[in-house]
Amino acid sequence: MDRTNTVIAFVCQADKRKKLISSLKSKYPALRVIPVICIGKLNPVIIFRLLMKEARAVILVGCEPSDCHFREGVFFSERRFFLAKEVLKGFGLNDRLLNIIWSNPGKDALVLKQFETFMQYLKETQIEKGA
Amino acid sequence: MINEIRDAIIQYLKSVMKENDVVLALRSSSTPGILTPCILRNKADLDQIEAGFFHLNNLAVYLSEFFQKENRLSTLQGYLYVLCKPCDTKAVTQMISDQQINPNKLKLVVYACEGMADMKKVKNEIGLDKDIKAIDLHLTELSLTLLDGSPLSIPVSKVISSKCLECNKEYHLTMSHVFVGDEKKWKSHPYSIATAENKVLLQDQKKGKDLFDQLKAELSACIRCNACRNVCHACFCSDRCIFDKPKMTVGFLDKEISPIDNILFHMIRFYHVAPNCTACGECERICPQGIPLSHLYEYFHRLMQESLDFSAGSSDSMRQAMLSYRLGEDLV
Amino acid sequence: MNKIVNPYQPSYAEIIQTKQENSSIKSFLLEIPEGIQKPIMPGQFFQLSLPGYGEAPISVSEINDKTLLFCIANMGSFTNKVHSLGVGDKIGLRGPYGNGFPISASSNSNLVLLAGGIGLVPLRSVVSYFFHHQENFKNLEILYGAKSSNDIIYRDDVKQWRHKPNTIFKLTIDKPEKDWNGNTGFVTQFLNPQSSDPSEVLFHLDKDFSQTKVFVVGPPMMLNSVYQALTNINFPPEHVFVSLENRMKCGIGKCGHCNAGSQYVCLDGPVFSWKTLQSMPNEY
Amino acid sequence: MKTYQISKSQLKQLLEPYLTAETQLIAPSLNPLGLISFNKIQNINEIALNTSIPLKPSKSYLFPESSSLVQFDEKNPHLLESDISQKKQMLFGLRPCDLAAIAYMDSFFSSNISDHDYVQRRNNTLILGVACEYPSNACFCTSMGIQPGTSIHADIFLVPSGEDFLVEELSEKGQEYLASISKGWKEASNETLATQKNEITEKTSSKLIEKIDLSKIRGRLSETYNKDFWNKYSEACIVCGACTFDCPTCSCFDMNDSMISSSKGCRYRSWDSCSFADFTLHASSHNPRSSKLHRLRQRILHKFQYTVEKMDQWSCTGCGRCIRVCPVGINTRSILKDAKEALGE
Repeated sequence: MDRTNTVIAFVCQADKRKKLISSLKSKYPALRVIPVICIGKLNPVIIFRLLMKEARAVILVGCEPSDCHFREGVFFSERRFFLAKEVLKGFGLNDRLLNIIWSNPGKDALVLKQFETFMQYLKETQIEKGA
Repeated sequence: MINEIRDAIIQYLKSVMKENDVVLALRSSSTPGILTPCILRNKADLDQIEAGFFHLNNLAVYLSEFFQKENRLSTLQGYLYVLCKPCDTKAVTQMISDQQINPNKLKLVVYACEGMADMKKVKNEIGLDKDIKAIDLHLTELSLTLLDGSPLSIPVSKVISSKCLECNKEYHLTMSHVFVGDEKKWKSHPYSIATAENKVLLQDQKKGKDLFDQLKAELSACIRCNACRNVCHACFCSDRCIFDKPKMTVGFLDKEISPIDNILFHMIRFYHVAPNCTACGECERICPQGIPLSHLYEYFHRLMQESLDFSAGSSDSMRQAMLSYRLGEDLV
Repeated sequence: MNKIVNPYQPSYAEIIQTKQENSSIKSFLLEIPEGIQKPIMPGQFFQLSLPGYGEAPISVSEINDKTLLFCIANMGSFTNKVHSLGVGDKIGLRGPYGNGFPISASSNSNLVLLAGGIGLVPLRSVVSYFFHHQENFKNLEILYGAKSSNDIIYRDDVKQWRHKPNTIFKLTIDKPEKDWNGNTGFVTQFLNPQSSDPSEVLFHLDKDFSQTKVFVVGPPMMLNSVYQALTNINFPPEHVFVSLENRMKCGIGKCGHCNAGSQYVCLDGPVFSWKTLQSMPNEY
Repeated sequence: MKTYQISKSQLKQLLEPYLTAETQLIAPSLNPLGLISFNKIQNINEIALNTSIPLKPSKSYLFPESSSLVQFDEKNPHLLESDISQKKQMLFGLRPCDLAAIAYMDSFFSSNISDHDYVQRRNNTLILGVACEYPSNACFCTSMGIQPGTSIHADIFLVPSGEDFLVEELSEKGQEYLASISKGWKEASNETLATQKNEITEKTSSKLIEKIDLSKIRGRLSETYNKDFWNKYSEACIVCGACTFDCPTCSCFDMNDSMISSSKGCRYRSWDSCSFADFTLHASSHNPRSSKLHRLRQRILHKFQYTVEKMDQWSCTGCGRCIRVCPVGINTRSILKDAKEALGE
């Protein structure tokens, strides 16, 4: 796997999102989709390691805060990912490389659009993460 | 040398210390300009206590040894007296709200602190080719004898720690404590030359790539000796830390000491301590490689205040920055 | 400038045969790659390794001229991965390291092996050496204490050991179990002469202790109770040998992890006489 | 062996051959963080000789913080820079305490089974020592039997006298190197060298805070194993690794694997410290040195007792870095004095 433009997407299990995002794999060969029970379960320490070493960008696709199947978990993870993005900013890294897409059952099209714009953004900006 | 505040502390402790009370304080070490934390168990040793301008250490980090891991109850029968500068009390309060210690068997001895020394500034004043044989404080002058016996005196204002220049001479404690010294007089003239709000941080001056390059250059000097982790009161997963690989089958961080892994080490550490860091400055003071960690903890300390209006160590309520939320914040 | 040999470079050995000994221990028969310095003595160990999973010091359980037997307990990320390997896979191997049991010093004397649980793994190399060089020794006494009945390893070898000439094999498990009619309790019960069955007493073979060598491998608590039992019958400490299980990384006395007192367990050990252990600080 | 007298400007001739692309010159200089440390020198006047010894020793140029020992899938070297630096390097400006430390590390790493990584780097290194005129308040080299003005453990030893330097050849390597560059250098007599050395030793030793006579307790420190003076220090210790990482004779390391893919990567070693909690942790989770006291005592006894038993030499050269770097002021000298007192000396 070419380390410099791999994109890793952690996708929450609900509402067949995994199939939705994996459908993009054909279009973006460097995309790796990893299903997780809830993106709140994800420890940002893994994200830091991925961004510093194995991956160019990390995308999290999960339920919208008010609509999370686990009701409360995503509120805490919202703060955790806020702090994770701030840590990236504090260290001079481009915090847009950690992209969080909130989705809910009705918005599949919007999710795909957001995904596309992000992948487009990645293509335009060359690698200045300094790693 | 007469040091009224120290004698007042010793006198107070002698009056209150009972049979199996324990005092956590500082005593002189044979290295000029630095004191060694000590645990005193009988009255006779109280005379060894030192305090004042060379009280650089934040003793809060030693507290967790006196409390059992499972239920945080004190392992002592008597009281634990802890010698604290007013700014150290924030660390103790934060440890209480982090549920590392519980205050019922704890008594803080806070005293009228007139600022602490910054030994790096003292070293710069005397030059890199000389060294200190003995150092002492005479009111507003530091009187030193150098290795070749020549005396030198430096005004305190030149070597006072920059943290003290922002000291608003306040502390708020709900737990049982005593203030040694004249509190009104102490509060009457705060230093606060550079107030905390209008402080310009590195992250304000530099952004993106050149901020990253500067931090990468600074952190590449890191030798990963874990001193900043072990001295930090907010870094309390003592025996199951993510960086001690055997405990975790998959280490998030290799033990490789390279610029990238050093950045990853400090990123993970600051992500963990940002919510409960009280900016006490211990990590920067003791770094053997002189890495200016204030470039990082100042940023996260201000971030917590501005974005989540949470200032670590200000109240021992159990509210935690990362364990509470407000609806409709949409931070991300 | 002569090319200095890289002591950390492993050579790769192929797995010929594997066998699941019990729930956590699996044995691997490896083909000895060339360049491995011979002879390999019982009690010595090798650093087994897999790229990406690190290394672990494993004592040899059986030494043949073409193959080596290793029994590995599933304790951490490395051993976990090893357990998933099968016949034909390759494992990194460097060694032999350590001094091994004092075989030459114990010629024509009795060998008493005290094994605590996984301690039987290194001692098995002594047993197989004994059977191949029976003429050099007098008698063999294997005292094996396992935690429970399904922890017992080398079940089929044990059957043969019971019927071999001048060999006594005793087995005990810590706590009594349902259909277990063998001995229960710790392995030290066989060491006191007043034990219930005088004919089975260990030293009826030879009261002269100078003709008897005791090899002990087991957890720290077992070592203390063995010392206690041997002192009660004032067995000379210089004839008791213990193999220590310190944390090791390099195996060649450089990385400092196995340092206890002035001894490096991987270089000056892992087998120490009880006499030297008494002079070392209790840090192993 | 010859001795030369060279001026400051001729110093350039001595060091210039190591300023080329394939070589590197390492000497004390001011680093961007404001500390004096051993850095790669671009031009000669960066070198700062008139300061006390750098807090971080030159150890990392012979025994790097991390270096790869075994490459998997040799075809492509791993992200760590080339594991054994084939670069010829010169370590300049080492004081007698650091030189003695390097001598100890040489004998340690090449004894029994020799360590290829260290030995090859060491063979590529030319060592230039300098007499010490600027001690720190932590130095106690004279207590360890080292004279600040002289040393036998370098390839070339410089003794400052006024504006000039007396250059003493100590090893064949040094002699060979000097033969190639010492055209037109003035020779100096051994007497001037000896007197200048003694003068510097006198002057510097008088500046040291104290000299402890350790001869009576050499090899007897293990009797202090159960004495209670250790508690006074271990209760303050925060078991960080600063004292061991900044010690020029600490050689403990950890070995781990770091992979790029399932087959490509390397097994590297990196510095480790006996004060870390998991240093002696067994697989069965039994830890023979679990308490802070165990670990502090091990660091001191290893240097002042166990290497005396094993290699009949201290493995401490009194450079004082462990004292200067300790965040809580634990002073090795006061530990030694307490040990002396506990042994009734």
